[in-house]
Amino acid sequence: MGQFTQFAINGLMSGAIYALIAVGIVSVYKATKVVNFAHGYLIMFGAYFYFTFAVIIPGQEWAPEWLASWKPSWMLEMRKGLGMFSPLGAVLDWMANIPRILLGLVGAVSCNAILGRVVERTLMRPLMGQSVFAMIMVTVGLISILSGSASLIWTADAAFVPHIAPNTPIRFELFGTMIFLFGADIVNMLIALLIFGGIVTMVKFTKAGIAIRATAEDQSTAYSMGISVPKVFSNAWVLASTTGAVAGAILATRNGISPSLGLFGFSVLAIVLMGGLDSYVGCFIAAMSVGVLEAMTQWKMGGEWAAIVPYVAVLVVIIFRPHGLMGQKEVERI
Amino acid sequence: MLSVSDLHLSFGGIKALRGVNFEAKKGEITGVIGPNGAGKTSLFNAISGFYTPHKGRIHFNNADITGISPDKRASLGMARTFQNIALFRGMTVLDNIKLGGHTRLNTGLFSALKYFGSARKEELELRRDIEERVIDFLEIDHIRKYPITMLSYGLQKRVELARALAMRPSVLLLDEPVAGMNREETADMARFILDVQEQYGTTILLVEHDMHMVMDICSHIVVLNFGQQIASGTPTEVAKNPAVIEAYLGVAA
Amino acid sequence: MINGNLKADYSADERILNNRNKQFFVYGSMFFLTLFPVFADDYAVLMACKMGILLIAVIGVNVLTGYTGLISLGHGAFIAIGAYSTVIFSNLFDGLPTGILPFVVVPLAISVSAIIGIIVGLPSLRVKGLYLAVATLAASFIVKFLIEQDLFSPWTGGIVGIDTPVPNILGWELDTKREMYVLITVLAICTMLAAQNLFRTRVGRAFIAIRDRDYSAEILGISLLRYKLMSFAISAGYCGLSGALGAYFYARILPDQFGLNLSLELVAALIVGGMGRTLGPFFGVIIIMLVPELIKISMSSATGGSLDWARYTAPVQEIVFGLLLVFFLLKEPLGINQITDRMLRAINRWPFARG
Amino acid sequence: MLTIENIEVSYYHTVQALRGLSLEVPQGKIVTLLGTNGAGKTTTLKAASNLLKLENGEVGEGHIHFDGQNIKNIAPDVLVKNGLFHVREGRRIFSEMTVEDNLIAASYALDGRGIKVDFDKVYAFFPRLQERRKQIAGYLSGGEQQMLAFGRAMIARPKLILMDEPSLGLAPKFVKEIFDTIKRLNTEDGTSILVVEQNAGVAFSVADFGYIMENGQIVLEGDVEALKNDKDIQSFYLGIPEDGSEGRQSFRDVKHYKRRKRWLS
Amino acid sequence: MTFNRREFLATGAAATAAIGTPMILKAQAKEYVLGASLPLTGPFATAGQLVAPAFSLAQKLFNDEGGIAGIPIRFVTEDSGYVPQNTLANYQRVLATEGNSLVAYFSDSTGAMKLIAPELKGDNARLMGSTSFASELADPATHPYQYLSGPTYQDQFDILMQNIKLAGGSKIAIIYSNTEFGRDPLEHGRAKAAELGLEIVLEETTKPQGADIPTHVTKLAQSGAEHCILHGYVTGVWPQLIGGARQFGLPVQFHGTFWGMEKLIADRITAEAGPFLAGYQGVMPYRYFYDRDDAPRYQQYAALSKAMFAGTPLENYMSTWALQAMCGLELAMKALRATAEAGNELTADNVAENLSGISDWDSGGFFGGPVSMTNNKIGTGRVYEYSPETKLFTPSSDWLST
Repeated sequence: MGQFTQFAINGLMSGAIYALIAVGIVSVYKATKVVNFAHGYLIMFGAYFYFTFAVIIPGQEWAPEWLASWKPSWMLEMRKGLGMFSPLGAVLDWMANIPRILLGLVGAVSCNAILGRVVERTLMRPLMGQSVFAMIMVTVGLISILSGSASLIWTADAAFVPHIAPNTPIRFELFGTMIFLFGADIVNMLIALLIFGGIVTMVKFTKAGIAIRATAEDQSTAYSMGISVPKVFSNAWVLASTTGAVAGAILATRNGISPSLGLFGFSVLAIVLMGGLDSYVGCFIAAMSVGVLEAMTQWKMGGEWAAIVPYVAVLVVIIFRPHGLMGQKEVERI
Repeated sequence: MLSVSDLHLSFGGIKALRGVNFEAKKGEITGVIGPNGAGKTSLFNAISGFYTPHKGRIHFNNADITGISPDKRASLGMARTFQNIALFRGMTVLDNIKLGGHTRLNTGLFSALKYFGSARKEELELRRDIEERVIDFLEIDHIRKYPITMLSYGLQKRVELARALAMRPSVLLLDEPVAGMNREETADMARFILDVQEQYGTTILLVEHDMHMVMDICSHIVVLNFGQQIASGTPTEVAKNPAVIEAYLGVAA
Repeated sequence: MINGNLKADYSADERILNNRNKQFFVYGSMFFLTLFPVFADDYAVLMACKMGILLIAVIGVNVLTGYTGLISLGHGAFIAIGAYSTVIFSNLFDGLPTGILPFVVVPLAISVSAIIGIIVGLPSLRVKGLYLAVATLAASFIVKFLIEQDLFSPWTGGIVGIDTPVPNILGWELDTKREMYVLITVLAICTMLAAQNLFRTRVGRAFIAIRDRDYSAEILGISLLRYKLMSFAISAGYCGLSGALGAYFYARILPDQFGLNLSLELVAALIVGGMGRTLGPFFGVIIIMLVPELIKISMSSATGGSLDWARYTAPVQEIVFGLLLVFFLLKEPLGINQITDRMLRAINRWPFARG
Repeated sequence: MLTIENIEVSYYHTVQALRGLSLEVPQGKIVTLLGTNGAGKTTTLKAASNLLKLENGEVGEGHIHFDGQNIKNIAPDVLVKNGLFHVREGRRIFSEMTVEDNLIAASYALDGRGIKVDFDKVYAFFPRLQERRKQIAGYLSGGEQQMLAFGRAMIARPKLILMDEPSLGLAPKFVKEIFDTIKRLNTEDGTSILVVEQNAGVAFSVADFGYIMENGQIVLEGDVEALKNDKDIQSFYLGIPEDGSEGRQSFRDVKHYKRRKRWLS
Repeated sequence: MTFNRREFLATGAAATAAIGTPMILKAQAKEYVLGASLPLTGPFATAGQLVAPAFSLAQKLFNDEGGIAGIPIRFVTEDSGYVPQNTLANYQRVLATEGNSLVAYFSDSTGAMKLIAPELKGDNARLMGSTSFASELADPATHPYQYLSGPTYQDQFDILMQNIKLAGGSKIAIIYSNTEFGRDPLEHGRAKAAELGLEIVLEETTKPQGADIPTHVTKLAQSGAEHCILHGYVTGVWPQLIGGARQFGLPVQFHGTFWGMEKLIADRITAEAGPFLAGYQGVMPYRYFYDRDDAPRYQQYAALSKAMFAGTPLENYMSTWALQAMCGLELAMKALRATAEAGNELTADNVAENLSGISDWDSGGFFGGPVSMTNNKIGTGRVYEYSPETKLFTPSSDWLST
């Protein structure tokens, strides 16, 4: 039981990050009807931008010293005598990193926003009105472009990035088993859930949300209502790429940074389809259940089996519910 | 020939059909009229098998076909056209019409891959049949190699009729064959429909908004409103029916 | 000059090569392919073999995606199934005379691929477009995963791969690339012709009908169940054949060869070449295989083979691959086939009109 | 108000839909555009509201001026803000949103114009909509959906409304009601209206001026009164027999030779 | 098609005749070519890019020494992206373009070695070294042309486990990447552990990149292992795993194998995340480059590096990975030169025979003493331990042979 709880919590934590990634795919789909196969690669760019602003730039000679490591005297005082991995020590070590973490996040979010806008302008806008197939394949082409560019820009150097939150270990006993949790993971989960909730509220209850929903339902009619559809499109892409940047930063701290981060996009795509492409709630449920299922598989069957959990799950769901758990059924006009 | 009894159909909470009963008599033209949303197209879709009614039965040639799939109904001799033209835009007129012959051919996968032999013979036979029996009949020989997109609306409607005829149907369902045509085009289409009935003795079921045409060429009319059958009878009977006037025609007609 | 296309009977009108240009092009290409191994060097033969193997698979994907309109992003898995079946059956029927083994093994490999194709195709009855794309993607991940599992490694070799047999056709052992070239080219031409034949009959027409408007196909008596699955079976079978040839061509196969990249390459070649066109796969495969090679050669000669620059080659190739795909989708959605058609038409009409 | 001069429109660079079409909508008038399906009526409206690009169509030659301004490079949403509102064929309400949200969506047309959005006016015009304010629009009846479509147009305070087949699919007896509303919009707010119709009879009952189009071209134009008396119009659009006899000719009596003559041309 | 049968047969015969014509004309080579594939991109690009300069260095060094019997050598080095089929394609390309001038090849992964192995037949065979220490390759019967420039991964596991046993450990965990390279010594490791009486309490497989660190660490924590062997990684995953474990204060002793023992990576981690690698141990076949007091060959390399890479970080340090490549090339050159000096053609068979005959070779620094090729490998190594203070790996065992 204790073990179960441990892995359930682990699953929920990764589920929340899946949800954060999924929100980008769903938002872009809702607004533009494009399913972004390359979303994972936007996230990878977010991760690399975070790395650039949180590690590379503070490490430059011209960068002020406090940027790389902010250590006022009172902090050094407190740090003295604490073990390397003591809880307070971890918090203090994190605080020293705050300037570069902030720079990293701001840099990642703004660069990714620009990237999202550029992608939307150059590749997606000409696609308005094209077939589903063309849309899918353009994003598939985008995968190659993004992943190639990433390896051109960031040489494949081993990279380590600072955690967004203090990574204090949390240990407690439950049902006779020791439960281990990372502080940073819990904060990451909260960040992911807050962003997710914020976006859903925005779409449900604001006038901007009405524009998105109207565009989702009928692009050209939305246009003829005076809603600037291109603006909605580009906002959706910016929304996706900025949430992707946060997700990328989190993934970079959690799993290490590498071009293979892009592959996350595919499992999340499976999750999104499982939940129903246009349903935030469905995707949330799917993300959380896949997260938990994956953790359980990891526990019982080992790492490599966990990798195919989202794919098996989506196939099972699609066979019984062709439009996902909560997806809108497309009404066919005959 | 084709009969529908106590047909009920609903989507979610919306009831599209509520107890429709009628029979299309062999060799005659039966019309279905009613305002949009009355369930005419839903009725057609139920007859051709896209929707499964949740109550009621459909009989065709004395066999119950309620549960079988659209393609099986086609091989039993049922053909139809669509309100929004449903031709295959990636093919020429000829290929579109050839598709009408699908159920009559037997070529399987492996002989198709080889092509020589039986498959080739069968294809050439089909081509001859279509040229002589359909293309000539509907006077579309000059456009047989055109892609569909190059044809005018009226011609597209005619090609769709040609495709249905290539199936050699015993019953033909026409969904708004003259919608959006001017009076002259309508007259032409009406003529073709009458010719088909005369020459092949095909049973025809027709949904149409053009009251004049329906009144003129149908021998029996069914009126639907909100999924309910509010009247049925000969054109004159229906035109006088107060319920029909109230719900559909209004005083102006 | 405008060439008259006078036909005396229906059979002449129904031929594939129904005009001079087409005849010239096809016979010319075949002549070239026959002479190719005589003057080409080892490396060119090697590339030609690889192209032939990929071509067969792309023709298969064309049947499914180009003609039937069902999107698959997972056909690499069927190539894997074909390749692994070839190895597994060859090992299984060890006792048979080697000269006839391929005649047993390859049809079996194709059948296994086709059957699994039908299973993977089952969701296509309920889901379309995007959902199908992801379903096939998921299926291909799962197939690759299963091949890698320790559980099946006695047959598949697991993640470390497995050695493949040398094909022996009635005593002719094809142990050089040039000999394989002959086999691959002959099979590639046959499969292309077979695919073209398909579209002269009701089967192929039914596929196109399903692509253009599935409900309207249904009322014409085309069973969606039967034909969608048939399309999946054909395309998977083609990929199975391609995999079998791949297994014979390479001395060893690894699961990694059949990953996502392969599946995407298949679709990309199709898009670049021209979807739903007979020669589309042919043009597409040439571009998809040659362009990276040209980039590599030109980059390495431009930088004098410097190692410092070598690491930029792969990313550039990747970016160009993506750009090609995007370019064709946005600017020339009907692929190179469309460009060649335009050129042919222009030649045909010259000097009267352009376009 | 709206001038269309000699425009050519093609889809996917190949299919030509309009060939040199010109028409004009004067300030404060109702103009009707009649024609059969596939003649290019809807394409004309989409060209005027710049929605063609969304469907791979483009205006090749010719100009369209709205309020004295060439609309070529004006985005559709800006056109709406400038006062040109397009009520699409088949109503095209947002069926998953509530009635109120539908109206709010239309209020985007007022952004940056300094006009306060006035829902009450719509509700006063169509009291039925007020009753159903919180309902999902998809569950409204056909007539109510048409009201909502008009309501959205009113919210946007347009100078010109393009109306695409408002009578489509409504029972004959509702058609009259709808056209009364159109007339009311025109007289009460002074809005110019271009209404595309197949049903010539009702269109003529409210319009000042009419155009007849076939195959992407205008074949006839003039005052409604003049059109009503045109022999061809009477025969093709109003169903009055050519010989001028009382009653209508039955379709059963149409002769073969006539049909052949037409299709051979 | 309008071919008739007779024409068809005639064409076929002509084509077959053309194909059968022997096209390879043996000419005296003006230079010898050594080909190589390196992962300059992809997951192990860091390693590939650190190894690449070694090839320029080797070309200079060996040509300065007179090439192979007076004939100069040239390297053709290409990127593989750590994709075995790319390495195979590179090999086939260089084979097709260079023909008989190609005398040896250096490949870049276990997967590639195994993929190419069956291709090495007849005229297509060349001597082939690699970055891999895969156990299956150390078998002249099945892989006559491929060799290892050190101990197999199995040997490395043996050495580690013996060392763990000596340190009194009993419960071990093995965490490995889900790659061919990661899985290589697994089965052997299980047998060895059983033999030594060590209990394997956790076998965990991870992605080679971007692994789900918290979950893996949790499992490690709950397994109660005292020692943990990390295998199948190069630059990523293993440092994060150790970091995660340290944060929980797990008292686990971590052990690495050759590819996880690079000083540059350990130094970078220390600079980035603190001194948590303290006490990290692992098995290493060669001396570290800074330990060159009694290693004359290393001193030659150092002098050359200083000249060739002045101003770059490579000026004063050669990574262990580059050393592995150098060792492989030294072995290949030794065999090639011996063959040429004996007046034999440089066919794969001749060279391989000379290679397997290498015994009591004084490598001039790589190994503790003279070594011999047995089963196409050199089964020796020792355990080193990292210290974040000195930033050096220092020996914690003697040279061990298997």
